[in-house]
Amino acid sequence: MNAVITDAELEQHGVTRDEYARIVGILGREPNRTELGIFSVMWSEHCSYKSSRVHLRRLPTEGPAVLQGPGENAGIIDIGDGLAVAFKIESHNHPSYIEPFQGAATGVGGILRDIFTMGARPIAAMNSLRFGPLHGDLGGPNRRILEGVVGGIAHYGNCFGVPTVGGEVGFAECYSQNPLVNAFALGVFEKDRIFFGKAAGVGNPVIYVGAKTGRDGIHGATMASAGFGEDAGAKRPNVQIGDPFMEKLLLEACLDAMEKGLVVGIQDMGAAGLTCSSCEMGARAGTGITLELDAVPQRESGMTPYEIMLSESQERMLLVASASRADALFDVFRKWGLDAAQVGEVTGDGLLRVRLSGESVAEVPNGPLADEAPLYERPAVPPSKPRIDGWLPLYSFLDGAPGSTYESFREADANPGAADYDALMLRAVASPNLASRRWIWEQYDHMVQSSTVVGPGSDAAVVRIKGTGKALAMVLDGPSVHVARNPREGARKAVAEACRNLVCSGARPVAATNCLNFGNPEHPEVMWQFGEVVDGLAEACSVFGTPITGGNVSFYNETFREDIYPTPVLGLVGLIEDLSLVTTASFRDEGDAVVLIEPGSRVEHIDLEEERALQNLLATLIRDGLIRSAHDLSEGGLAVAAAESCFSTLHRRPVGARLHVPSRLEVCRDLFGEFPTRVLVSTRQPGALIERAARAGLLGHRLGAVGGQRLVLEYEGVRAVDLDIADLERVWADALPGALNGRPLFD
Amino acid sequence: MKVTVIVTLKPTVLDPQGNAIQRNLETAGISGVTDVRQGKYFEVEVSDAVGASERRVLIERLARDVLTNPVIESYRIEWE
Amino acid sequence: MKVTVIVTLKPTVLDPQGNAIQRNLETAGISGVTDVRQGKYFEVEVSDAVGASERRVLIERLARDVLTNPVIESYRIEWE
Amino acid sequence: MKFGVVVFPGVNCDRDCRDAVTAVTGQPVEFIWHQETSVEGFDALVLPGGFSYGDYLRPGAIARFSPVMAAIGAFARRGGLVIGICNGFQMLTEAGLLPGALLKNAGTKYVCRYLHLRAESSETPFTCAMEKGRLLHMPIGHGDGNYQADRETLGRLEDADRIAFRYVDGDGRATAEANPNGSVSNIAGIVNEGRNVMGMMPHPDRSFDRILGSEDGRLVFQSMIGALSRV
Ligand SMILES: Nc1ncnc2c1ncn2[C@@H]1O[C@H](COP(=O)(O)OP(=O)(O)O)[C@@H](O)[C@H]1O
Ligand SMILES: [Mg+2]
Repeated sequence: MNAVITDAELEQHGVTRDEYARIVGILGREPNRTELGIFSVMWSEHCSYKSSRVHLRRLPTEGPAVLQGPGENAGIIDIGDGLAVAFKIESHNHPSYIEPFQGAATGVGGILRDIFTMGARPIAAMNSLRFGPLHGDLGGPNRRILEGVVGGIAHYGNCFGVPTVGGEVGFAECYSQNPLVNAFALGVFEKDRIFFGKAAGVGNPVIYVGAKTGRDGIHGATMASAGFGEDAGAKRPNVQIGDPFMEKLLLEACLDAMEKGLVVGIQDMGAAGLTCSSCEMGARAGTGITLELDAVPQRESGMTPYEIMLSESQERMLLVASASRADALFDVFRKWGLDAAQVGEVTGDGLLRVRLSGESVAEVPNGPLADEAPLYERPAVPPSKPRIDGWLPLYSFLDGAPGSTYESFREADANPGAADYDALMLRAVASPNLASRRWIWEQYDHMVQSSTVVGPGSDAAVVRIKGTGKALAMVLDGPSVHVARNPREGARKAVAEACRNLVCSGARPVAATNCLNFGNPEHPEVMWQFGEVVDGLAEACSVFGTPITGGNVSFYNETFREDIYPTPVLGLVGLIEDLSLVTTASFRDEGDAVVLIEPGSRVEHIDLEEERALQNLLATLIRDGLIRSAHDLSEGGLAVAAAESCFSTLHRRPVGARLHVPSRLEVCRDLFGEFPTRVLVSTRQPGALIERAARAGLLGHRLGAVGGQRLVLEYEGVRAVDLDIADLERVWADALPGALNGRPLFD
Repeated sequence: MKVTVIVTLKPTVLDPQGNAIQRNLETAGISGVTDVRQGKYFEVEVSDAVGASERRVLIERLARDVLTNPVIESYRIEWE
Repeated sequence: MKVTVIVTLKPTVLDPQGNAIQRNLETAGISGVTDVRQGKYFEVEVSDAVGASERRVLIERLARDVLTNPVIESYRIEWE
Repeated sequence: MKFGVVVFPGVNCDRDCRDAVTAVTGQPVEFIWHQETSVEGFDALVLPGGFSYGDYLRPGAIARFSPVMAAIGAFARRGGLVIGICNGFQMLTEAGLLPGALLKNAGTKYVCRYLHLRAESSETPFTCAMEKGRLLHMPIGHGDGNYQADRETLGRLEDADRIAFRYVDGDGRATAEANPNGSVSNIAGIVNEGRNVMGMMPHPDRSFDRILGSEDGRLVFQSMIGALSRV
């Protein structure tokens, strides 16, 4: 079974000479081609985290609520009442560039499997997306990518029956040839019914269930571990097609089988397919697995062992059952109309043995394959000059905006007295990073399961837990331009903002997941960014008491050698102890007072202690019933937060407000500037609220009141902004559909 | 003039729709069907003002750039 | 044996997908197309164990009862 | 009074329907697996929303062949109450228990949003707890809700007062802008000739609790209980 492996083959597999020597060392002989394939996918960047692991160790992963940290399919937290929550985020960037619709769809499918593999029923999904600008040279392709990605997410999530309750979308030039698609899912289960991917019990059958194995996606994991150049087209045969109906059947059948106690261990076949699921299950249990490839259901004839082991066909699961109860397990699958087959057996010798027609075609020890991947401490060097000029993070929403909008703000910032703030306001709400995302989320079923209390469009999504009075709040956040300017600071801000969003919705932040989207790790600047971001996340997550229970790293996000911005995306989950605490960003009744809460000084740098004071204050104000609405100030600053609070909701038409904006710096910055640690609230007890803020060491400014049909922002006695709120809302609402039709409001 | 464009999934690409139909034919009392693959069928009407050679170019572009996703599908034009 | 079934919307039934394609043609720089109607195209593989006459009945039933909604669609079978 | 919620592979509102019926009526609710051949013992049936068989081919097309469908047909012919919501409506038209067909939305995209409905008749077991003309706030979530029927069928629906709901704007007008999917005459729900089978695209099962945005969906299930207790 030996063959001579050439240098060309090693390169094709992305295996270095050193790594090859390591493989030979583990095996005690040269590998054959199938074995080389197996090692190459398991040791790919995507599966082995070989460049990131040394850094990820610095993340805080433990806390009183954490039942399962990183290392399993998803992280798990305890939410009381005997219930637990599994959640995770994962990237599907490369597949979504090659085929936006199917790439995004299968990304959703993958993360949902990670959740129900553990025994949890998915109750919510979110996604974080990045695209290149919708205008300009690449506007056409970028629009098609966006439409495809959104369509794919909708197709999969809607059919599967999970509500897509939130997410975020950002635009910047660097994502033009490299969109980011990060999918998050969350599920609930009883805390004593957690399932793990362990192949326990020598002699137990290994069972395959779900879609047949085809040639799709062979080397998907390796593909996600290389950038795109001229040959992107050549990678296309790898495209996988998602089958959400099959996945829905798998969900119901697997949960049914788990409920009946028929499952010993279970893992989905995601990246690196059969190889990854079998060797990881064996490695976790310290056992071996023998696979009989003839038994693997196949879609195409004449597949080689190499192809079968490396296929990334979707909607497949691998299970270990106890020998005596395998029949009952097959009955469950039959009921749900699923094909299942015994494909192997658990053994005691720790080897992954692969056989075809009675002959051994590969024999690799599970442990080293799964756990002894090379570990790289790649060179990290700060860039010689920052990529983003210092001015942009002040108005980060302008990144990816049409040139004229960018210029108008630049001029206003330089010459604040001369600007037309009505015009700037209209441009701000129509800018790609601020425009209404309704066109996107209306395509997502965000109400299935009848638990969505706050759907897309507020600071955080809120989903009730049936059978309790509790709810979960969740949010995705990734402020890329801040991170591009200053990775560590940007990461701290991302955590702070995500937690602030949860607190604004009435929740207490509990735990986090993260997806780290970066450029080429072989570029020292990229590794420097990575290390800085990890340290920023670690620091902020410790301060807010939100351990990181899992995540995903996506490297090689580059096209034509241009790295994307470092783009960490944070997923934060919070607990709302009582549904009466649920709070949204929208102003409620005429006459309610509007108050801005912020620290004493308005600076760009975030002080995490001040931030914590603000969040604690807000949480107690909500608990004590002083808050009617709460909205976190982020992109577009105070002016945009105020407008968003005025826009229409499910329960009311748009409502105006008349606000006096305190003068601290100058008008443009005070209106639109982005400074951390600020919230806009409405209340019926402004006096008490301001006093409580002062006691917490924060400033509470009474800005004015809700009411009328106009949004009026006064600055130093002048009406800087005075717009009909319905008109402003229309501009905000029409901007994205307009841009997608190639008819932007401003160019 | 009327032209027909047929768009089908490339042979190795998974067809969940066709599979689901095939797998459930038994319940409809139909047996003996071993495979179903689903494609799209377009009837395109072209203005007579468009000349014959221009028409060929036009339909080719329509079929290739609009009606087909080249990553997973291929097309066939039936001129009548 | 392979048989093709083509299912099209009846002429009086409106076709949202065809309309949407047609509406977007101008942005794609294609003009001169006056109408697009979208139908479905099925490639059906029948087991050779099924005899010829039985096969005709089978495919007729498949096309009429399963693949077509008679309220809005009609079908055509292409025997090869 | 016992409600049955019929479960086909791929539907995903089965639990929502159970929870809604339980919360609103307090009556027992049981799931009925699509392989069942009898619906004996049930007083009303709910065909839930979702994507039966992935909605591949056409929504509701494959579900029609499930064994339980024959039993549902017989139940309906005996006058039993059957409500199809969203995918359930699509199944009922595919099975010929309701006239017309549901095409792809005019905008071709899936649409999930709250909107307004107007109760067009109070003379059905599904709307008898509402006065005619009553406005309801309810969500939709579908990609194929574009109701179409030929002129003759429409005439019959109109003449026999068989249109249950129309899509309207906040002021109760059935305008083109208020129509989310292109349905002919803004139709959102209809009943059969015997008035005991209704299909509707909007989701009363997602609007039975204020915390979800509206509780107007309760009126549909309350109507059914009212009608059942009257016989
Ligand atoms: N950025 C990160 N932070 C924390 N944990 C991470 C991160 N990236 C990956 N992990 C953890 O490493 C493990 C392997 O991840 P991955 O290979 O993406 O899982 P899967 O095989 O389910 O796709 C998971 O437990 C994941 O949570
Ligand atoms: Mg996994």
